Amino acid sequence: MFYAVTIALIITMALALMRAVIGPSLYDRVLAVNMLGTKTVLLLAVIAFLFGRPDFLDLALAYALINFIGVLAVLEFFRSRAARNSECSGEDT
Amino acid sequence: MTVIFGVFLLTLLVITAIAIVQARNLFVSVMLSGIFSLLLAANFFLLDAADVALTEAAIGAGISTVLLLGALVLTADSERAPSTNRLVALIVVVTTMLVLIYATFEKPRFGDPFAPVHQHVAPWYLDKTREAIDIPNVVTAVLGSFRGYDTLGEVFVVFTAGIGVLFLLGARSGEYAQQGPIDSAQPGGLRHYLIPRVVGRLLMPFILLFGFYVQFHGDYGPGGGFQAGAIVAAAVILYALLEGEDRALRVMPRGLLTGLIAGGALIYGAVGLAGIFLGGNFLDYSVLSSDPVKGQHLGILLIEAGVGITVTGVLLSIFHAFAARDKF
Amino acid sequence: MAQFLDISSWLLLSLGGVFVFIGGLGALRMPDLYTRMHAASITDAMGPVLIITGIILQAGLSLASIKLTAILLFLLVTGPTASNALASAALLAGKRTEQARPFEQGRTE
Amino acid sequence: MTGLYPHLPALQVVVPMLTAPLVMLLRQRRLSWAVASAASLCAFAIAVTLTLDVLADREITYLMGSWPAPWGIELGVDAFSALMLLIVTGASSLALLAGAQSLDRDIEAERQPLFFAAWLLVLAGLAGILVTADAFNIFVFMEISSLASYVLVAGGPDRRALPAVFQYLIMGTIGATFYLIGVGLIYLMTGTLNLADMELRIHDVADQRPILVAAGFITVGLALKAAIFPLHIWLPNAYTYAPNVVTVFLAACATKVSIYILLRFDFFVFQPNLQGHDFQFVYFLMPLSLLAILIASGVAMFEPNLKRLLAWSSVAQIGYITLGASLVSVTGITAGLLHIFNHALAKGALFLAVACLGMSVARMRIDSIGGIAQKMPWTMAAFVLAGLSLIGVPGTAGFISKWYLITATFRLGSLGIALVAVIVVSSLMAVVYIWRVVEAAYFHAPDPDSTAVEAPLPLLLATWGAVVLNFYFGLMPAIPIHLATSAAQLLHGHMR
Amino acid sequence: MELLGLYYYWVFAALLMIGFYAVIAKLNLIKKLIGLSLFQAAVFLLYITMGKVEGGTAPIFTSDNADRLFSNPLPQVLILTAIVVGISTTSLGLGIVIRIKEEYGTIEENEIQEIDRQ
Repeated sequence: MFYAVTIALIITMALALMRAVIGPSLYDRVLAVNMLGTKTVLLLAVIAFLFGRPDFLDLALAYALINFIGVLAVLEFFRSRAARNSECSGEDT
Repeated sequence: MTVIFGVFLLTLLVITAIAIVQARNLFVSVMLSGIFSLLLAANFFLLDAADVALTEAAIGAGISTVLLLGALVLTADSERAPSTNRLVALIVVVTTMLVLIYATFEKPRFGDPFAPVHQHVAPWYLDKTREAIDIPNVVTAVLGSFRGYDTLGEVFVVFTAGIGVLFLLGARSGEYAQQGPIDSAQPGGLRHYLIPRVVGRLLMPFILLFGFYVQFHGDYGPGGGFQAGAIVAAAVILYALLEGEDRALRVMPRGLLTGLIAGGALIYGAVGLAGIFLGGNFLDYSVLSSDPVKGQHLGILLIEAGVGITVTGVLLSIFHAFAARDKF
Repeated sequence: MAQFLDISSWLLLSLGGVFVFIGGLGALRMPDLYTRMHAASITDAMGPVLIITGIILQAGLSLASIKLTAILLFLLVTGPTASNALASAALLAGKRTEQARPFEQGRTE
Repeated sequence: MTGLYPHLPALQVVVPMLTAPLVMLLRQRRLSWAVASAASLCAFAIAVTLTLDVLADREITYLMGSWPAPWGIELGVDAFSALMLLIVTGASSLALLAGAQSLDRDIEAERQPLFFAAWLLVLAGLAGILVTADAFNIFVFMEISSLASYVLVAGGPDRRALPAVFQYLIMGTIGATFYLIGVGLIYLMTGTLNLADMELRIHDVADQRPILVAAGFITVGLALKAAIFPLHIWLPNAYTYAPNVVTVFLAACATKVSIYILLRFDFFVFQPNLQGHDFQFVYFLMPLSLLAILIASGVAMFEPNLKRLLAWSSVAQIGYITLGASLVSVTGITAGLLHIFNHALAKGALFLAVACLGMSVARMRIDSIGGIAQKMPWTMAAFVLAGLSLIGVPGTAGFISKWYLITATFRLGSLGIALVAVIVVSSLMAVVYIWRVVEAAYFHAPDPDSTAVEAPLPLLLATWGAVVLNFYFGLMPAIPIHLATSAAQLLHGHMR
Repeated sequence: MELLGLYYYWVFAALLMIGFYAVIAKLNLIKKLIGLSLFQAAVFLLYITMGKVEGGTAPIFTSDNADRLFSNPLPQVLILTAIVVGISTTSLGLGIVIRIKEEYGTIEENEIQEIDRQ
């Protein structure tokens, strides 16, 4: 059953990656990155059990943390960029 | 079954890499390279490298993304010119690739326990760690003690990067500096986003706690100075993102950060020199205590602390150095 | 009892897998940013809850379950926060849903 | 002192390395300069002690952390590394002692402590490469020295230093990563990282294809770092725009240390074990060396910028060094190693003279130093004498290594004659490009509103010290020849 | 299993080349740095791949795995070092790029050369 969940997670990661690659807007990509990060956390948690090494759950926690900070950093990026050039085009060309 | 996971993740990795290079928008490249690091780390995890996975996630996906974004704010959003000399590049690249593939056919089988890599030096580490150092995490034992000199070098690589960025961006000369005074009135940070601020404040102590856990639990599980340093730095960066640079600098002023950079490196060096003065060789921890195994424990604890301190100091200094440039 | 735990854990895990997959599909297929965000938040909220609870049932009472609980709480707090921040950032930057602006569909932003 | 004596190989690296954080914390620029100079001199003293030990045929090895060799990291000093240690620490000390005023012109006071810390790290990194006997450890210290030297070069006053240093960084990192791939492949096949252990174990590897590819990657990677033609494109810009004193230091030793690793790997690890590797080595290296000598000298003849002219000359001189090594004979290798030493002396003296000029002349164009010899007679005299050594006039250090090189090439028969012809032609080219500078400085009309004055005393003293050394080692070359010969025998002795 | 082993090596080769291509062909300096970090990441994968032992587990002892096969700790240690070296190089490179932008107003290599030529 762990296998089934893992496969579902990996496929979802692939879908999220597709979203991140095709965009179209920057926000879509941030969304995809966030989603992919969450899925990776779950994947790690499941695999830690699959391998019988529950002591590796620390990793999953670290990933969750990094993911959160990453998203906030991106938002701060939007803000300071908007502050720098007053017209902010949030779109990909 | 894990084989299939591995193949799948590797394929995703290659797709991401191609997308990173293809994207003309630099911001997209940076986001995708964050994904790349996460996927790479997941691969490392599948390959039994828990410590490396943690490091890659904390440093590659976390810190590296933040620094790249910080640099993007200051430079440009997207590539302007198309790539040139594509043909030359392709020829060089394809040649190298063919050479590499030529080499792969005779490599030992993947995962072969009888490959020379696993026969010669590595078993000794596994045995000796139990016997002479007696900590569960062999990676930490090798990193801290058997190859402690490499790690000392590594700390100094980080240290060099730190002073390098401080040196480069500490420059106020040239025409650029005259363009405008520092605008300290601008609040900065994600002040308008109420919810992230509240949640971030709530989480901050836990993140710091987790950082210290990774630092001191490194002997027993995945973790150690580098990872902990990166996580603690990430926590402070989170604070800076939410509350603005100035507040973060008030909590950890530049002088303190400089002290951390130098202090951590000096702690590591001092432990090494203590080995000499107590009658052993450089970086010999066994002489630090009457019981050699205790001495090793103490030595690894101290040098990991040194590593963590320097890494925190350097990463934060670089972050602030980038952010301070923004105010010009 | 053990069997009951097993069955319910499997149930939770498979349900989690299904939710995650549906959310992923939605994030890919939905027409505009906000609907995609809606789909993604299914995976961000329901996925962790179901999957991690499923694992906890497997792990029983141990240090691992405590860590898992920590991860779950962390994800539950940060996931929606990130979504919220993202949505408000997008809104502030002037992005609207497709339906709200039927006449401007062709305009590139 | 006797207590520390067995720890000298470690201290050689640790002293400058641990002084760096201290220097960084010092706020006062003169103080940080003094501490950095003291540390550098201390490293030089250690290098001299180690060299004396090597000359007395004592074997010097050191176990880091007391762990036995293939598992822990081993340090070792032999004739080859002793020779290189002398060059590196000597060049660093000389340049630091001489350079305080020159650096004041290029770098603001509050950034100087950071600069000196980076300087010490370059020194520590290079010394670390030279004393270690572990392939991965070489990578770590290579990165320390490279990162720190990027910092030093970026301290240049001209903004063009920045793109130059960026290119240097990209190419240096590619080189280091190639090296890492090569080491990884060897590790994959042998399971060890210790160089001596590798030498033994590669022999037993049944299939040599990965080793061959590894040899290729290591050679190309290090050739990038050593600026071996045609991978030299980062070097002229980096040397031109770096602060003058930094150029003295880097030109004297940075690329040579990469050549050191290259030779050590090729002769210790690959030559004994790879069939026909000596032929591959020769066919790879010799044409490149010849091209380097001819093309780089040719470019130098037409280069308007003085520093860039000397940088191109460095590319050519690296060609001599690799040419000597590519002969794969004891005399040839001796010639190459001697030339490392002598070129460091000559180029160090020349760049010191340039640093003297830099005190009065902002732009180092040859047409802007017209008649400067009237204003700065001592500087230009030193430049001329050091130039003679670069050309290889008898009585100077440069002559000795060229003589050895010619002796070695003559043994190759008709090919040897051609090689000698190349050496002679390129020496004539060296005459031309040195003459261009001399002509401008002595025979052009001086700029009437030039405010040039003679360089400050420490700088001038150091320059003349280097010049005197050029003549000393040209007339009494026993020590470098002894070291180079025993190093060459060591390298050659590893061949089967 | 045979093919998978080769697949790992080929992915290493592919990543290396993608990164290398970006470093050579791209003119944008930040893009070059990103390419450089891909290039280094490929090498990390090479090392970690060679450290894996089939049926092994991570080299961290717990109370109940004393009799298990462990993967090789040494490549992991080396790569820990290499990752840190990588981020150091990247951040120093970014520092240089920021200074270049300040001095030249652009981070495109060809434009910088254009400005220098004047």
